[in-house]
Amino acid sequence: MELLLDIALLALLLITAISIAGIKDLLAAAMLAGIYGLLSAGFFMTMGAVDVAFTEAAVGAGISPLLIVLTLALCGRQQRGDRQRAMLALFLVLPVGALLIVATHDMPAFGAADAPAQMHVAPHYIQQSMAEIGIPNIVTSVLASYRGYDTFGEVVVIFTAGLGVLSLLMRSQGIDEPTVEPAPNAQSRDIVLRVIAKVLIAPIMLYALYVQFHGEYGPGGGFQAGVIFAVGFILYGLVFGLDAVRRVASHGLVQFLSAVGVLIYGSVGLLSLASGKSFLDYSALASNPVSGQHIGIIAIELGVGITVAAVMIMIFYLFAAQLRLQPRGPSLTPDHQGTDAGTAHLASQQQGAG
Amino acid sequence: MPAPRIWRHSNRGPVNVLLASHYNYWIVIALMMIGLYMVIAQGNLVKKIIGLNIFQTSVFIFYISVGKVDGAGAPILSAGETLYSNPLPHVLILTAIVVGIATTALALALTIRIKRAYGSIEERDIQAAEDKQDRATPPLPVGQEQ
Amino acid sequence: MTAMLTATLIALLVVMALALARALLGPTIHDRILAVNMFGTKTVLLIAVICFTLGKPEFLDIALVYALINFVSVIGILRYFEFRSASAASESTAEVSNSND
Amino acid sequence: MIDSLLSGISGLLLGLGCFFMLTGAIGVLRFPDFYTRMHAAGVTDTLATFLIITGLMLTAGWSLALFKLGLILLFIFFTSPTASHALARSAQHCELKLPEQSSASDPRSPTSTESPPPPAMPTETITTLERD
Repeated sequence: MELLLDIALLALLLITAISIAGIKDLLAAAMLAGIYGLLSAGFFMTMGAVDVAFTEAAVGAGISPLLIVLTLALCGRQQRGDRQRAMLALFLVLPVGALLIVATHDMPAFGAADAPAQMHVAPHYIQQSMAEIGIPNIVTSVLASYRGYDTFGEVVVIFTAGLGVLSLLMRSQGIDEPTVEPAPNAQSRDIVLRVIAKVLIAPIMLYALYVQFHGEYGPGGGFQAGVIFAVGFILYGLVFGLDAVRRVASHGLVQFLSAVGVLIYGSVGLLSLASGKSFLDYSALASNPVSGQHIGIIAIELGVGITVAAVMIMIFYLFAAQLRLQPRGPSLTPDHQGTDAGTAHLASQQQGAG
Repeated sequence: MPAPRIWRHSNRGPVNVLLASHYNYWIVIALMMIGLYMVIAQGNLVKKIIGLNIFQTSVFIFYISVGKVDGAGAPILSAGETLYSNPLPHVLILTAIVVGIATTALALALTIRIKRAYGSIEERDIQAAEDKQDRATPPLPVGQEQ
Repeated sequence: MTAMLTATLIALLVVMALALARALLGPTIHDRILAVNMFGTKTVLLIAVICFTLGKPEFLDIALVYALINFVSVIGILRYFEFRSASAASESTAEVSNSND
Repeated sequence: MIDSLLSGISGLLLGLGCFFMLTGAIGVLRFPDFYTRMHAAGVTDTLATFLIITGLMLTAGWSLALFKLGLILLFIFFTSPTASHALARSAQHCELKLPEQSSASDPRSPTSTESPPPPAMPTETITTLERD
């Protein structure tokens, strides 16, 4: 059964990927990318990687297509083909692929229990984590405790990427012209959507909290919870407009929180450093090492959740605010566009000054 | 910790065994090559980013496939189960997915800025605009454009 | 019972393949969005059924998050697609018929 | 006794769900234009989901899984028709602008009867479409 699912899902993935490569309409490619995310999450599920499936569901199927569609709304959805380069690329890609396929002959068989990857640290994690960390979800104990330093790095990367997006898109997003608010009459009049969104947002937040604090016992944790939390805000912003959601969580607050999360994580590390253990060694946090681990994991998962949620919300704000700058859709003639954007930017600067 | 055994070659079997035991790797390579192809062949920046995402996902699938043990369950300890999949690839990929979306957002933000600056997200147009500018004026720092 | 679950899984895979076909063929973008939405619902069901075939009902959380995300992404895609076509239309219809094709 | 009855009913529900799901999918693939496809998808999506989830609920017994399945069911009951609604509405909205979508294959399509439709017209059709 598992094998059948594995083969079917991977075949569907391959078909999707090929058609993404072939399709000319970028918006259609974005749709297919959403399907691609759903499929790969289904694959992770059949592989027993529940935490990964959880994350991929939220990110690959939800946020990533949304961001791509947002970008396309700004940049136009047509692309031009280039026959010459396509041939060149094929010429490069096919031999590389053939070489890699030959190389797979030396790989251990799929699912082999005696493959090298299964030999070194994994048995230790599986056998000792209950005694050392005391929580059933091995993924969480590896993520938050054994490899806590690595995860800290990842959180910093997310924070930095958020900063990068901020610095790239911040300058031009100061203006607030409600008149240019994207299609205000199209969706906001839609009573069905408004009511359903209102009904759903509270359960989404509640669910995010559940995922955040249930991560030690089942699939879940800070990364997933952060994304789900952000999705709640994004839904609100989509239905009620960017201004409404900014009244709930202002731009400054979100920026502040994205730093607070990293700070929480780092200060847990410093705390354990101060009490004479090594950086991010949570056993220093309580008299009993195992309960110290518990406290440490809950604290850093909180930090991760806050940072991820804040960065995702911030990215959404920044991208959505770009649409206001561009009151018109992307026109076909590229040389007009530059001047338009220039005037819009000028206007934004004047607004900012005034 | 059990003594590490020497891993045996198990690919000497008949073709269908080879198919079952290497199918995942082949799909991973195909996906990876599609991603690479898109990055090289497509002039459109958004399409390139989608291609990068496909490439990235293929690596995720590879890691998860490597971590899979036949008949093993998800790495969440529960009573009465002894065999678990390798949790380490799951951890690496879980964080990589979230980092991946953050970097994708960064790339898309850059694309938006390029669109602002050059009026196009096609590589050729950007190159042409650059060339024109180079000929017209002494080179400006890019930040000055927008 | 297991046989029925297996049959459901296979039916789900077939339906997913059909939805994928519609997403590939779909002449208009709305057809594709429809296919994505359908695909998402089917993935929720697929995950739920997988949970039961594996005998691990505690992983149903994942199906729940799928249901949620799918909805939000469809709404988001519609919104920005709508924004784009609405704002483009306010310029001139002739131009739009080109740019939307 | 009760157990076998429950599993029988759940098998029946799963089978029915599969049937509806497949019909809907074939409809989505085969129907000629967007609105008919949406009809096929929108109707069967919710119904098939309901049947399959209920089938699973019967096998779950009294547990947390039952509660979670109930949540999923409730969620899909809210979101699936809403998504269909938003999609139909958006299609109506864009039909004025998308020439490719004037659904020439269907002569009874609301907008193809008059080529420059008055702006009040589409909103009317939305409501009638939604009531169906």
